[in-house]
Amino acid sequence: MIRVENLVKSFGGFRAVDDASLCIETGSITGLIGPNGAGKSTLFNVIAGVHEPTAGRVTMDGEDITGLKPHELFHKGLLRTFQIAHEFPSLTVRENLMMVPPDQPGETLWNTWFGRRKIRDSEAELLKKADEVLDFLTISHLRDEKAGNLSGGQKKLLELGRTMMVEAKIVFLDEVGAGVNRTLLNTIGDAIVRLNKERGYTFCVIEHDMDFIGRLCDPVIVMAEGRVLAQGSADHIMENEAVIEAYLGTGLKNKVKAEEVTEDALHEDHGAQPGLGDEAGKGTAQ
Amino acid sequence: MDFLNALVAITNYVIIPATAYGAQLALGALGVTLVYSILRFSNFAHGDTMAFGTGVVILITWGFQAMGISFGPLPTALLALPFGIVITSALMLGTDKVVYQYYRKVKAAPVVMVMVSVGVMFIMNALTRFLIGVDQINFADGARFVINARQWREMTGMSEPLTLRSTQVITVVTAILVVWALFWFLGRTRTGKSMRAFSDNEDLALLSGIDPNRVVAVTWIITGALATIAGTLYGLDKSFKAFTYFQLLLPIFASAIVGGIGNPVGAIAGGFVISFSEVGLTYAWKKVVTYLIPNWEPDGLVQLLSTDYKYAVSFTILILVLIFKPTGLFKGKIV
Amino acid sequence: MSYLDARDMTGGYGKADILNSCTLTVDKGEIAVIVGPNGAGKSTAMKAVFGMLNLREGRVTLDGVDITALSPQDRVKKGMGFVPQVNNVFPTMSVEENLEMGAFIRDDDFKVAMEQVFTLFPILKDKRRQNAGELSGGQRQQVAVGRALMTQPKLLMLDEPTAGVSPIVMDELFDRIIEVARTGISILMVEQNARQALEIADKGYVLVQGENKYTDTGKALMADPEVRRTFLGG
Amino acid sequence: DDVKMGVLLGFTGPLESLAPGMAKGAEMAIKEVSESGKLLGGDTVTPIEADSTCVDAAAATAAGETLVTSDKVSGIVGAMCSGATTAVLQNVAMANGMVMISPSATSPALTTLPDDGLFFRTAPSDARQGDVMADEILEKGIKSVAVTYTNNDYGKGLADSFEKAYEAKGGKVTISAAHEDGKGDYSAEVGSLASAGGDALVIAGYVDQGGSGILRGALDTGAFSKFVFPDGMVSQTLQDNFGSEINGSFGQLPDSAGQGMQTYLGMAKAAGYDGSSAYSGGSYDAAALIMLAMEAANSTDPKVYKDKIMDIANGPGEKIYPGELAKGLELIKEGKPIDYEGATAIKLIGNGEAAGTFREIEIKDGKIETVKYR
Amino acid sequence: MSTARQADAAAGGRLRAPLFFALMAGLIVLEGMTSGWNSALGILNMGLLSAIMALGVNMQWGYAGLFNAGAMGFVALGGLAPVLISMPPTPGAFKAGGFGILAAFAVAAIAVIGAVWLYRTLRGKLRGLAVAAVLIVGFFTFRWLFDPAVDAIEAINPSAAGNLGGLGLPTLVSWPVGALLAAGAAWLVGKIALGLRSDYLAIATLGIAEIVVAVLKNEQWLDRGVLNVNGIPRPWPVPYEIDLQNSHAFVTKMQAWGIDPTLGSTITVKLAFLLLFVIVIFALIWLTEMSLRSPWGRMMRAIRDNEVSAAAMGKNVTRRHLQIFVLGSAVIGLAGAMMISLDGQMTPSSYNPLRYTFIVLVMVIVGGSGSNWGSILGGVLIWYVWVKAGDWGPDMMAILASPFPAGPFKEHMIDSAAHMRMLVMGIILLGVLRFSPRGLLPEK
Ligand SMILES: Nc1ncnc2c1ncn2[C@@H]1O[C@H](COP(=O)(O)OP(=O)(O)OP(=O)(O)O)[C@@H](O)[C@H]1O
Ligand SMILES: Nc1ncnc2c1ncn2[C@@H]1O[C@H](COP(=O)(O)OP(=O)(O)OP(=O)(O)O)[C@@H](O)[C@H]1O
Ligand SMILES: CC(C)C[C@H](N)C(=O)O
Ligand SMILES: [Mg+2]
Ligand SMILES: [Mg+2]
Repeated sequence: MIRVENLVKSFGGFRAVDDASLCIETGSITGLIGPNGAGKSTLFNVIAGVHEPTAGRVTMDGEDITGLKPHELFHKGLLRTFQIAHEFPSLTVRENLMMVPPDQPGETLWNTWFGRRKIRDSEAELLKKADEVLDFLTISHLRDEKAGNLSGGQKKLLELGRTMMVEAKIVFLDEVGAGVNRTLLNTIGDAIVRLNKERGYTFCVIEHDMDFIGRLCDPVIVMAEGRVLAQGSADHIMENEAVIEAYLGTGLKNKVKAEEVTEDALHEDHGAQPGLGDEAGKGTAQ
Repeated sequence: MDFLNALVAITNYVIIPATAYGAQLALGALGVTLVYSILRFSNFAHGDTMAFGTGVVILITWGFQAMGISFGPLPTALLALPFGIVITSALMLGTDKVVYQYYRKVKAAPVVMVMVSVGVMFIMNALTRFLIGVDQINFADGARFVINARQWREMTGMSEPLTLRSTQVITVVTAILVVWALFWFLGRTRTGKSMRAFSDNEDLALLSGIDPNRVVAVTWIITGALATIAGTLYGLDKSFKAFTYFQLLLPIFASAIVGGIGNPVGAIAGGFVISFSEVGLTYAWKKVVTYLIPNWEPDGLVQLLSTDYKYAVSFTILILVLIFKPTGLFKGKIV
Repeated sequence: MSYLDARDMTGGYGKADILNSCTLTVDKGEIAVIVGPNGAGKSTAMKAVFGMLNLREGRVTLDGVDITALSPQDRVKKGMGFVPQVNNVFPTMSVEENLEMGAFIRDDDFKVAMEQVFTLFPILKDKRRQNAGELSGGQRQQVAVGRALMTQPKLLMLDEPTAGVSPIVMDELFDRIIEVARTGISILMVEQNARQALEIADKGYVLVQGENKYTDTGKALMADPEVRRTFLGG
Repeated sequence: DDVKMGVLLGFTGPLESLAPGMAKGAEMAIKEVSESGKLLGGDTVTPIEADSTCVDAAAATAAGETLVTSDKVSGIVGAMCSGATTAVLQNVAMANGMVMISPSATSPALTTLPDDGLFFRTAPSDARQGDVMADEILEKGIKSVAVTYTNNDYGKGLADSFEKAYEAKGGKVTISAAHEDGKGDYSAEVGSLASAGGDALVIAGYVDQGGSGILRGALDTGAFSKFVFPDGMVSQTLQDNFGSEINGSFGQLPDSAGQGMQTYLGMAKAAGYDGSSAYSGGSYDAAALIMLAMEAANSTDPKVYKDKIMDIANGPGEKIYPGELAKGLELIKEGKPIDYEGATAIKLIGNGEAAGTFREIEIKDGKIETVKYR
Repeated sequence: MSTARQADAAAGGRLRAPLFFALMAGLIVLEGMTSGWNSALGILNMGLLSAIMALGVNMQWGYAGLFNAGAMGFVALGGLAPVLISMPPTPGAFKAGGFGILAAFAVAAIAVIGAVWLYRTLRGKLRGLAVAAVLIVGFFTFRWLFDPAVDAIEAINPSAAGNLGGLGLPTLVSWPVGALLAAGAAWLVGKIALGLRSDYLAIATLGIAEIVVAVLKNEQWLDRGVLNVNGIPRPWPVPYEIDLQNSHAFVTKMQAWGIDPTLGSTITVKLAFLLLFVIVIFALIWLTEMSLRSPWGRMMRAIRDNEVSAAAMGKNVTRRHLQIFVLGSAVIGLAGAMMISLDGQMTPSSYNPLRYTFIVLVMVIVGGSGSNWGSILGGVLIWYVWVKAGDWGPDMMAILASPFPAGPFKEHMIDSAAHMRMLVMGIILLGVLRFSPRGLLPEK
């Protein structure tokens, strides 16, 4: 469905995305992982039309969508959420949802003066839909709260909720899980699966929580230093040496405090993974 | 010879005046940019602060002159300048206490702050006029010229005059010193860095143990100093008139924004872009052309646009810069 | 009495109280972790401890001294460090300057501390001259934690330090936190990566609607099936 | 009774520094009459100042409106600038039948503006000054000049009338460029003027406005060494600030020889202000004319006394000079005709504007010296 | 209707808006009692015009967060309409230079369009050269056609005309035309500056405003420049005072009511203007309130809150910005045209940014940004203060100066009284901002 070909995005001289090619299949929930600064968000932003690519192209169902504006992509059914929540702070939670659907009759000035009836009908419908979404997200009690007053996690939920107001084809989720309570994250995970199954949404998910990725995503794409490092099923990826070295790591070294891990074991770990882990080891040793 | 004459004409009528004017704009723009980046609002009162500071300097200069104190070939006003800075900065601090502080406390939106500064502008406007009246005042004394037209003609035998006023030299030298000092202060000293930190993220600055009151106070002191210096240099080079300083606000803001508002380097570059475009693009090139192309005297003035559109031209340039280089010449900060 | 003792905190942003008689204590060298659903008031509790919220009731003592009335800057001087959940870097200052600002109240040489931060987060060394605003989400988080470590505080408060950081960095971060705690510094943190966090915690708080719902050792909370199911995602 | 008289001048705004001298002039006349106790059998007159701001037509109208409708003035000295004057005349004076005598509005357009006989000015139209200036320059043998004017109806009107007269008489204007008042920097303007060249520079501006800025720039850069100064430039300030730098330059201004002006200057000096400041004498005359006309018509109703103004100003009868207002009032009361000369040797022509005698000046040894009158 | 809504939201509760409007009315009535109804109505009329300007600025700033720092330019452009529409044509002017000017502008338009087209189609070095060539050739052709035409027009009866003159149509027609002129300019500015960073719009509008006024001041062929245009006809049905005073019927009626006919005539005229203005204001309020309280308003608020996010939610931010910017400017232009027909003259040099940009912004903020009724209140109130401050100044100064002994200092103080207007304005502005920072009638 979405095909990214040889995409490059540089900031000044720095190539945040460096000749990345990948593909998101229709109906999949594709995971996108990688170390901090790998270029995941940048890739999202290029696909979603926030940044112009330096080179390369993006197609959706065979149609070239490189460089289209965000609102144009929205109309093609491509939606996204933000890593840092982008709610409309002075609108109420409900209004945040109701504003989403496109081409509402009430968005034309003419109708606001001479088409009140049309507006009334469409508003009633939107209201119903918004309340359903709020129920689904378990934040109905906040419906009349200004969105700016929500807590960090609540804002994330709201972001997801907005994608549910329309029939999207593909939804890009940038770290929905960060800062979200794990129980709630499971709920979100369920929601994603349900949207995927029932409404046929395709998802592309950036997330650092491997449980979440493992439970939801197939395939998983790993990026590092602007490039695609590996690709495959979640289990497959989690065993990939390169991915472990660059991204996953091997767990806490200082867990000694909770469990008795010997100093030796620690050093063994290091032996196995030189590089990042090694340097970090020196750091902790100081 | 003709080529030299052409060169001298351009230097005399375009390069020298535009450089001095540009330096004055740059100093003004620095003040605006500083307040914008650290206190996060466009300070519309800056022009009138400049007027006030200059007014104080003039009063003190008169005092000195009455006491018979002078500064050799340099203008006495330079001696009065430090006192002017102290008084103006004190006024800035007072204004902050009485007016701005409250809005910071309630975390007012930037536009509210802008409006507040418009209110302060009105008051400063009246204050300056109460202080020193509305008349034009010349307060430059000491040697007027480094090179004057007659000397130049006698010296070189050229038909084109070249003049360099001492105030122009003083302006540029002072501007360079001030800019250097400011950059050193902001980039290298702890207080300077804490000011930038505060401008970036007020809450986090608090969490790092930075005292916001100190940052704000230092900002106002520097702003007061910059305004007084810029205003005095401008007044020395041209003349003082309260109303002019309000009008100066426009090119000052233009300078700050062309350069990238919030960025000190940008403010300086912007000052020169505005001054050179104002002077250069409305210059009538007739004389220069006559020198350069022998045996041809153009009928017209060979002027792109009449000086009526001086301001319009500089704004057009401004808009073009913004279209083709949307971040301003140097990346500014968006609040 | 514990090193930090915030007792019966009650207050909020406007009309309604967000915190309802919430109590948090940390001993010297101890790691205390706050978990709870979104909107429970965890961040609010942290802000309250740091003096960024007006408390209607309750008081905060540090090392036996009542600091309820102190301003945040003064609390920094008393040895408290805080990494907020959002807006936790100086975006137009370089990474290096961000760290320097962390050491603002220190008069001694902070070069050593900075080197330590760089070894902990190597990527920051590469990016030391880049503005923090141009970093990726996870990199920023590292800068934020680094900045707080620069203060060399006696009490370090972290609001979701691992949100958005990759697993490998998260592990490093937790490692470093344990180390820091071992040197006698108290740690109070909010975490949504609750299982990892509780694993290293000496003490865990489950906050619900601004109230202490469960308080126990980290292990005990992890072992409680009810807590696991409702708050830790099974 | 107490008669109220409006003094509507641009106290704030771009010409704020000219207004005080003018207000003082008008108020001196008012005081003189009041203290004499001879107006309409002992009426006193109170001046009411109002701010026409010079350029803001709306504010000027509002100020005029207030004067007429709430302060209930019986006459207005003002307004100051031609633009504001036109606004107040059309919107306030004509609607309410109020007499206005402007000491300083000199735009040629005011000559033909319909005014229901309510508007007069003690200054001549700039159409005339342009002509006088052209003659003067040509007599000195200067055949080509550059012109710069303050960009308002006064400056433009004067520059246009001058250019027309000068070129008709065989001179050449190399450039006629406007300058805005109130700016500090005139480098661009001076550069263009210099490039256009010419044997002298005509500065149709204001001396404590852009005019000085241009002059300063032209002198400093060595662009011109000879200048021509019309009315807006000739003042003490010019002499104080430029002195011998402008030796050999010359100019002219609407002014009269003679004793009226001398007396007025003396009176002003005694009262502690500078009577030679532009249009100060004219303001005195404007106020005096209104009050004398009231006496002549035996009424303070502008619709009545407006018809007497021309008679008072143009004689025949005994000549009345500044300081002699009491005498004037007495004579009128006795039914004798008077010819008000005032400070500026008033003679009203046509629709009620000064015919205008002009004083030619030249700068010699750093002093403004009168050469002759024409 | 919405008065109630806003009042509800405001801290003072339901009664806030009616209270403030009653206060405003009270001030006007007080003015009428103390200084005469002419003065009161004069202030009210100008106040209402200012209120319309404030409405326009509020649409841009309050609804969409667009900082228009050039209201003055749109006011001035609107003011051009009555000159071009309702003044009588200058005989012979069109023949002398009208065609030349039209041709010149046609050339300019072709050159600009051509340059844009080349810029879009060509690439590389050639592009710069070609664009520059087209622009330079275009510029010189333009000047070649334009200059002689202008000279020809300006030569016609310069002391009274010297311009093209108007079409001689009714003045009411010129109002919507004023709105159109402003809208056209706004469209152009918007096309260039919208979609870039937000503070660029401020500077672009600031610049455009200066350019517009510079053009109006210097293009004599268009509007006589600084020579001003006088005697612009009044809109139907506003009569002339003189006609009323000469009308027997009117005079007898006034006398029957015991009113001085002159006074009566001036008041009648002002009331007629007032009626027109009130009609326009109510129409505007109705239109804007309807839109604001609909999904359109919700969308605008969302865009104002977060443009990036609104774009990701499928809203075409740039187009919406352009829409509101053009509409707001049209309203400002409308006010500009109305003002010129109230003044009866066009004086380009009276457009100064303090009065037409800053004070209008102050009106919006004092009223409460985002709130239409707030703009109306702010417009009238601030104008009232602006006018009255001129009167209060000297009185206040007299009081301040009274304790000092007569002498130069006291004289200096009294002389400075005129500047009290600025001081009073500043104090009032700061007072409102201090004690009611979201404005007197805040948006809900
Ligand atoms: N505006 C910018 N200017 C310069 N460099 C940038 C800019 N934005 C991002 N970068 C750099 O590009 C790289 C990729 O950033 P990106 O935000 O895409 O990472 P990411 O994979 O999303 O990481 P994370 O998991 O931490 O969110 C980073 O090294 C960052 O420093
Ligand atoms: N500035 C504010 N003004 C008003 N209400 C607020 C504000 N900040 C937070 N709240 C409200 O306070 C409650 C607690 O918020 P808080 O940020 O403390 O939650 P949290 O436990 O940190 O949640 P999360 O895990 O999502 O960060 C929430 O319901 C939120 O809506
Ligand atoms: C005060 C003046 C010098 C006014 C000028 N003569 C004018 O008509 O505008
Ligand atoms: Mg990211
Ligand atoms: Mg939180």
